[in-house]
Amino acid sequence: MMIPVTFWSYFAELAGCAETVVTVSDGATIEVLLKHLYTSYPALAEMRRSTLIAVGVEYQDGEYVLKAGDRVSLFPPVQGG
Amino acid sequence: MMIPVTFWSYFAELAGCAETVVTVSDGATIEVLLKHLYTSYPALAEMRRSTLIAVGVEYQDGEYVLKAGDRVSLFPPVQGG
Amino acid sequence: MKRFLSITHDPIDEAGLLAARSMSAGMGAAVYFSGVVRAQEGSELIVAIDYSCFVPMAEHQFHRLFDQLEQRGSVESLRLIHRIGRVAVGEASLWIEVVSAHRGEAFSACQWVIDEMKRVVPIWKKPVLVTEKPVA
Amino acid sequence: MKRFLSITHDPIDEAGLLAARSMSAGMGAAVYFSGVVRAQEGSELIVAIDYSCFVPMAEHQFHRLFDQLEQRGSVESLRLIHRIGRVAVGEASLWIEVVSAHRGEAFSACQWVIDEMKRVVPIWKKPVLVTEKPVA
Repeated sequence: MMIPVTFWSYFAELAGCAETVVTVSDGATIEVLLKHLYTSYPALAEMRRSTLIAVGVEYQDGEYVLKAGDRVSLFPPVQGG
Repeated sequence: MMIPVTFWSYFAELAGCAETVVTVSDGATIEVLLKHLYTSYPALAEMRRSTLIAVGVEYQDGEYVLKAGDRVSLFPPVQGG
Repeated sequence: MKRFLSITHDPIDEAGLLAARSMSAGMGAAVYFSGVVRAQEGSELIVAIDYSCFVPMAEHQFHRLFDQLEQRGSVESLRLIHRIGRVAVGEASLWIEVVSAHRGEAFSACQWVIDEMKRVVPIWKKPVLVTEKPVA
Repeated sequence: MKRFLSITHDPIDEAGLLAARSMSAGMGAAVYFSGVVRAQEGSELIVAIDYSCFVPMAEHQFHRLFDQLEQRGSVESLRLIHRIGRVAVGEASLWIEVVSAHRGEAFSACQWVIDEMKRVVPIWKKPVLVTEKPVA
């Protein structure tokens, strides 16, 4: 299953790109996807405690089971206003 | 000592006039002035628990000692806004 | 603290007040409140409220409140307009603007001024009921 | 509840928003908040803030907040404009208006929306320092 991942705000600078695609097996959780990601983007791994995760337009946590068609977003704490 | 007294809001309707003058002896307090007033205007006496008192533009209470030149105002709770 | 106070029979010109707003570069928040006469006062339908005011005392008490706010030191500007006389349903009787560095201060100062005003500023309301004849 | 949401690169036209305001006869309070970019961000002097936004998610999250507010039942209208892209010092990045029957509800709803926005709506700030060269 190929899951597109978008990095927002300075996470894109830390990753060196704004988007990537991660291949995970069926039934994989976000936790699993993050493990893959953090291997490729160690600078993001350092931010894991202050990382927000969304699938589509909803917040999700590590236990969320990914489905085909899901789009994942990773970003730092929001700062509107 | 002649002390002018103004009634504001519906206190003027209860009194039947917007202004009066009360004669009190030197050293009289507002308490004394009110006693005179309430004899002349019994409808105001019934409102005494919800009466605010000012001398000039400052709030005062019954213990305030009146001076020549003081102008007293009596009014119900305020309702700005 | 910059302050502007007006107790007036004229309609409140919100657009004009907005156009006259000034904020220095350190200020991050402006909070406005517009209080409008509602069609209902308690259980009765009304067409307007007649506001009466002991003007010199009202001005003095407003400025005492502004003095207290100034001592807090966090508000750059406060503008307050209270309309008196007959104010029709749907028209504003009160407009307040507070400019401050941060929104928390601006919100709390604005609400504080309204609360204190309702405690100490000598202004009174008399509802004009639907059944009453208009005053010419 | 009437709602208007705009996430936009355009300057916030407060006067136009004010002119478009509507309040029904039962409403007594309008509370506005205008959030303006300050010359200082932390300890650094800045000339602007670049706001970035994950727009579809931001819109969705704003509407979730508005849904929650609507369930309280006390707000007649909520209008919110958040500017994105480069916003210069002294310009508004955020404008909110809440119309309600009573001022307590209007003040609390307005502050609640700002607090919740800062928790869940994906918008980020990047200060533009005084020393940086302008972006053409």
